[in-house]
Amino acid sequence: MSGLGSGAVAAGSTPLPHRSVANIRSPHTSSNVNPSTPASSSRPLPSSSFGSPSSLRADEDILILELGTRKLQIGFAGDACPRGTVWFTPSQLRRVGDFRDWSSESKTNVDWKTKKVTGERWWSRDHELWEYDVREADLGLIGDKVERALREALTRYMLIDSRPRRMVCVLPSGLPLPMLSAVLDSLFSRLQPPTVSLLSLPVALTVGAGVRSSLIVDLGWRETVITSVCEFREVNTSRSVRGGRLLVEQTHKLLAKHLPENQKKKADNTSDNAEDYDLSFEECNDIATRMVWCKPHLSSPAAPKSGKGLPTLHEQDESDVAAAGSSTEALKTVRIPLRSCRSPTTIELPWEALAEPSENTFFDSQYTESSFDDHELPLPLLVYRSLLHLPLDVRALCMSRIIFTGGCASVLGLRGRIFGEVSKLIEERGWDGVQGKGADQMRANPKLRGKKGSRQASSGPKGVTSPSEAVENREQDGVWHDAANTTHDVCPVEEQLKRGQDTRPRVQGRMRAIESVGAWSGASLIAHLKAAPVSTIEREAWLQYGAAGASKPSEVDQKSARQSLGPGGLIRGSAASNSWTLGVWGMN
Amino acid sequence: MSSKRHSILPAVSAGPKPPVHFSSSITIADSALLTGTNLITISSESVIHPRAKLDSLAGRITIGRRCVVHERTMIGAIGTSGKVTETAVTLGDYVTVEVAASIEAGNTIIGEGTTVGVGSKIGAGAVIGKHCTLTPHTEIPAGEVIPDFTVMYSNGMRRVDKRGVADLKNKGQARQIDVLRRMIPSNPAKFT
Amino acid sequence: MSRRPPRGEYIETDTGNKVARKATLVGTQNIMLGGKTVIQPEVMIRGDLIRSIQSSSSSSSGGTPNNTAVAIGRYCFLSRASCLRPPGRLYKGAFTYMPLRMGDHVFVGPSSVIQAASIGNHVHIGANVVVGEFAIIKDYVRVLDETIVPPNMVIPSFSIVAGQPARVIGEVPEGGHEAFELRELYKTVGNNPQPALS
Amino acid sequence: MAPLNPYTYIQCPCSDSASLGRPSDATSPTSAEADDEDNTFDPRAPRANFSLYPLEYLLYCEDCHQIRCPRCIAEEIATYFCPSCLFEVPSSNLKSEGNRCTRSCFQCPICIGPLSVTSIETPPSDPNLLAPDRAATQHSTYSLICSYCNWSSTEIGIQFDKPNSIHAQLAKIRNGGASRLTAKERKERRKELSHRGGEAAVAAAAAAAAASETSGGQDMDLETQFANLKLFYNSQLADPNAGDNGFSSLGDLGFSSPSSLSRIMNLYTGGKLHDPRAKSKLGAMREAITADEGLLEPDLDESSLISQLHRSDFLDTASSTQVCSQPPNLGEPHLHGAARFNSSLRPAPYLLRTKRSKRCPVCRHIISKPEAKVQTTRFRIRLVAGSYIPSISIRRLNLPGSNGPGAPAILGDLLEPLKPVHFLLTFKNPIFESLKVTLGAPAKTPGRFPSKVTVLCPQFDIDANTDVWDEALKDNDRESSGRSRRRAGTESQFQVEVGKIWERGRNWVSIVVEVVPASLKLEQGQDLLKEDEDVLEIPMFVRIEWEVENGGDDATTGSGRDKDQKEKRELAYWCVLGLGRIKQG
Repeated sequence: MSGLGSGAVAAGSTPLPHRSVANIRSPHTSSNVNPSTPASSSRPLPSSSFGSPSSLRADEDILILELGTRKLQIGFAGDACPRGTVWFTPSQLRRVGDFRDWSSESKTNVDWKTKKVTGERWWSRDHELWEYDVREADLGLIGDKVERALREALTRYMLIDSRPRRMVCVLPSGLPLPMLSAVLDSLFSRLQPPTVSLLSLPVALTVGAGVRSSLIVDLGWRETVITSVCEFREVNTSRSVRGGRLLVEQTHKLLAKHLPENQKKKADNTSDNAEDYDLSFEECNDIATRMVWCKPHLSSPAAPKSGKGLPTLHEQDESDVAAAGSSTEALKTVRIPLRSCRSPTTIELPWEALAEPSENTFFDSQYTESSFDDHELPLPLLVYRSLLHLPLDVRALCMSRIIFTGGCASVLGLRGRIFGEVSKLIEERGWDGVQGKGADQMRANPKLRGKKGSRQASSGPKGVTSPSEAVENREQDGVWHDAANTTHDVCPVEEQLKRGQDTRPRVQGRMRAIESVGAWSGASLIAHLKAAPVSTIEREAWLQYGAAGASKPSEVDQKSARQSLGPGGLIRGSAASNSWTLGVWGMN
Repeated sequence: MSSKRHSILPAVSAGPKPPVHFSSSITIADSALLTGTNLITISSESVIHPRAKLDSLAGRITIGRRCVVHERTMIGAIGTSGKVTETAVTLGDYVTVEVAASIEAGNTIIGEGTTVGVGSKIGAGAVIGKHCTLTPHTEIPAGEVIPDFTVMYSNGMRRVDKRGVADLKNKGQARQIDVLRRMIPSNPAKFT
Repeated sequence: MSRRPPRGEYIETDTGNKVARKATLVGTQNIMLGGKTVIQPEVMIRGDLIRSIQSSSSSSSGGTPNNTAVAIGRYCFLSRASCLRPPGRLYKGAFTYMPLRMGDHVFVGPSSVIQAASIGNHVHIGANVVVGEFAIIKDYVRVLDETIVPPNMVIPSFSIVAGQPARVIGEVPEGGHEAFELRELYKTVGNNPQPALS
Repeated sequence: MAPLNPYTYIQCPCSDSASLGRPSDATSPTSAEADDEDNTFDPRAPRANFSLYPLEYLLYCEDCHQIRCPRCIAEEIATYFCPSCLFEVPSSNLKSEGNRCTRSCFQCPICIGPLSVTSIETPPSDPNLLAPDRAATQHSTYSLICSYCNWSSTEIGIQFDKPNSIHAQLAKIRNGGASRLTAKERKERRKELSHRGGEAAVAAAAAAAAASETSGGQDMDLETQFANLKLFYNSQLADPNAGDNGFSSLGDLGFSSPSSLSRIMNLYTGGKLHDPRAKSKLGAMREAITADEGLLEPDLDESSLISQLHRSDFLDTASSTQVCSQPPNLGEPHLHGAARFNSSLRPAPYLLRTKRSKRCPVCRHIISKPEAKVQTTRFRIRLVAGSYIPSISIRRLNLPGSNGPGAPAILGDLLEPLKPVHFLLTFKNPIFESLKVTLGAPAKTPGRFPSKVTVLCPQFDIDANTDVWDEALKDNDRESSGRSRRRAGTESQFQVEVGKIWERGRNWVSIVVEVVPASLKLEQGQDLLKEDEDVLEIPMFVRIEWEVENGGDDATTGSGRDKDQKEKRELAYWCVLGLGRIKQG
């Protein structure tokens, strides 16, 4: 309910007080999974109206727009992949006609330091569209950035004139409402699309994988988000700050450590101050994407409970181990030219060292499980827990539909490593009741996990472990308890229904990763199939009411939803649609 | 408008006339500038364009066979370390030094078949490998060693030339020299 | 850019060309000036590098129009220490130079080296630019300082290019066309220059 | 840091009227500052950079009598063309062929320089060398070569049989030389697949499924997977016994409330409302199960790639900029960690460019229209702001006492902190009416280091522009101006008088602005100078008024419909004058 409350505030379109990443989603989650929410019961209704194929016409080309923290992708609905990708860079912040970035002076090595702007994360900030911290954000600026990037994309890649076109916008579902409305503002007021439809990233990915349920592991830039999607609904989300930005900072740390100038003077060096950087973001980012890799996990995961998914994995482990072994005996060093430091140089690193950044960023396996804060759980643990918190039928579906996505998914070996370690965790701690009796197994679980945790992490005394466990799980406990119960009741019915319809058994209950064509392409599919654009916002309605025009889910009664597309019902219609939209984005 | 780099041309100083050792088959423009005190050797069929400057004050200058030294080049400029060495600059065979490039003195070696791009600067004591390509405005710091078949481009990016057209390139150079000999009135007598 | 030079520094031809005495023009008989063109000190033009294919023998038998090595239009401005030389390449197994053609109102910045095949009208080339062999630059193009235009590159009209190698980084806005006019600049140099209008 | 020449930026009025005026973002401090025109406009507010334009980027709508900037015009595309071969591309091709040149124009994947087709002589001793022209006659193979960084398509194992239509040839070749199906062929193949009916598909699925488990799935490229998915979903939606529930079920896509829960609800409530739909919904859509339905199991075993990375040098890996400039390579296996090595980069066909005409979004009148032909540079219509609003040029004025007697004030040299400097602003009137100009500038520039600004003559008139034919007048004019300027150089301070115009010409007026640059000394704890914080920029509000005869001259066409004799016009906007850098320390 608290979720709806904040939703109301949000709908008032006043910027929300920032919430820590950890609890952004939890209210939402609860309101989703808690069956006694009238709102959720009434939500499906608008669908009947949006189901109508007329809601989108295929002949006119619809623009699909995916917004990420660092880049914007755009293309036509029905295409397999976006036509253009525009990254957010500092040079976009320059005035029109200011070409100084191209003068070779600005290439001189320490120039980037003069770009130093004060405040948080100045190092990488200008490469990002937004920070989810609403207090800091200059929302107008975000709007401007989006607009400029969009115009560039339209003239360079799309080659289309500025005739109003419908847009489908794919957004991360964690996006705070004020940012969403800032984006919509600049879209509507600058590019005059008749309508903008919103899609949530995880759903688009799920569709892009050809499944109805999935566990999205989005190894993003700002953070890693794990979303469980069941029957095209986001059921549960958990996040960790262990994402691309951290990876690049770790890479910088590694490189800076090997800089000759730092090798000499260790004592007086103030590089422990996080705000101090020896290398440019661009360079570290580049090296991170080029050379950083991820060690395979050594112990091989469980065979029995997982079927086809794992044989490949077994081979992988052996071969990886082999590779690692050979590399160690080769003791190869990698020479990396650095040009953004005070005096351009070429440093030599041991090949192994290039695995450190990903190690520290995503795993930190040297620390005990209990020592992690809620928002910085190592990824395998994060995945495991988010699986654990799922209702058991949902979990069965999700664990065999794991979709890795996001920029860091291309860190070599990372996906395999996470997958392997999660399987290992499941093997060690398991949930015996995959075939049912989930509830009591869950209830037993904190104790269980406590034991396992301490056993695995020798240093972590149990006394310390379990309380922290309890704390960080209390809320979710609330969630998964009733979720488990309910699904427990439902399970047979569902199975029955499925059996009635589906000729082949659904793959479930075993670890399996699947590939998605990506959020953008998924959205393109959805739009192309004339499937409902989920939520469509009319321009007039938005310009008139803004986010305030949206009504809270509970307000949407069947009638308004039904006639929403009818004449006169426009605003209420849009309200109805918004009610869905801001339902997702307004909650946090 | 910053017109600082690459733009400074060697002052036409009527320095001492250096001892020279020319092959009979070379082509050297009348307006080329040779100054210095040490020996300047130019081997067969090499071409020195007008207004190219060779300065042997800081040591011997040796130019290999079938080299082309374009106008406004400065070969043997006294480096940051103004010290005099046995050999100042050595160009291998088939080396091309393009317009307004400058090569500092001090045991600087340019390998066979290498092209030094327009306005490039090579620091004292740098050793450039064979069949390298330095794209225009490349700057090689003093003492740097560049392996064979390296391409320097875009402000110091490096890559390896895998075309394997070295001797094709040399043949091309030969053709070019054939033409230049007809076009540039040679006057070696002036310098000997 | 246009510093006021001391008197008598320029030779002013009857077609209005202002050629600095300190400029080096090799093979003048193969250099065609359209008139009202300014050539500042230390500029170098290689008119001696003529095409050697059709008139295989006799290098400097000038006069005949197809011997033109460098053709420059009206109101061009070659800044101090810039260098114009015809591009050369292998053609049917033999090496030859090809003429370098330049339109009207072309500004060449200080210390730039031009080896293009053709440069259109109303082109501004900044300082320390290198235009590679056989590049083609169309009309109303602005080349920013320190740009390296690679050989054989074609730059369409209304482009702003920069980088090493050059790439199109923008378009010349509608309001920017007049800025390419060089008449005023022409008046500001020479032996009795007129001050620039503010 | 290089000194900079003075500049003028103009803020398009659209940015505050049509600014993203939501309550939501008005609350954020900086944007409020940038938007609200009551308090002075801060050129350093991060948003300012998005609304400021040099004069030449601005257009002018004669019917709305308003400045139009790139953000507030509607564009229409006149012509598509390839920037390299300059061939025009019919707009019909765009949808089918995409947004890149389909001839032989490619950019180097390494340095983005242009690639040229070159013949590869099999025996290097062949007398005719890398001669493209000759190559056409004799038979040999060809490669794309970058004449800047010497990259050659042979490095990625790609050669061509013909020197022309490289694009088509390249589409058939994988890196390494292996042939591959073109997009069209791939489409064909998929067609066949789809022709097999539902049952057949099911049967085939099993086999394909097995295949996908092993290797089949792995080399499925994005395009194929996408197409398979498309097929699959279509077939699912077409499923007769699903009816329109197919849509409604897809219609639920992305519903935040989990359907399982809605079903649960129904079960609780006895499910009168939803239960049947829930059933048919499940019937309507099932998941993709096989590879040819678009389900793809990735090979998480990347050890081979890792060891390749391990073997390879840093220089063999593709930089992020190189990867970014790669076009999507649809024919290749799935794009996870694509183009990691230089060997997997491909030549990039040139992106097409456009000629665009521009309209006023308010009155729909065309304000700029180029000739359609690619090669011509003429414009049919070109209403640039420069011919409607006065241009402002800035010159440093050196007066004895201000900065050293006789010291020549070269544009762009650094400004002494706390030393008064005088700048000459020259306003030039482009229109054929006389202008009344009113200037407003804050006494102190906004920002951390406020400099004092005094506009000595904030209000003045500029005479009308006259026709250009009058050369003589122009010359005299320059003479006079030249003289006065010299005088300014030598004579003493009292030349500068408050409220007096410094100098006046035919259609221009110069006034003096006195500036006392702030000192850039940093107190303890103050963080370092931001980029450009040392640039002395003064915001200035310009209001110009003029009167036009109705049905007036070409400067004001369209005003003819007005009844009264004289029509008063007014235009007001912020502009930013960049005077120079302040010396630091």
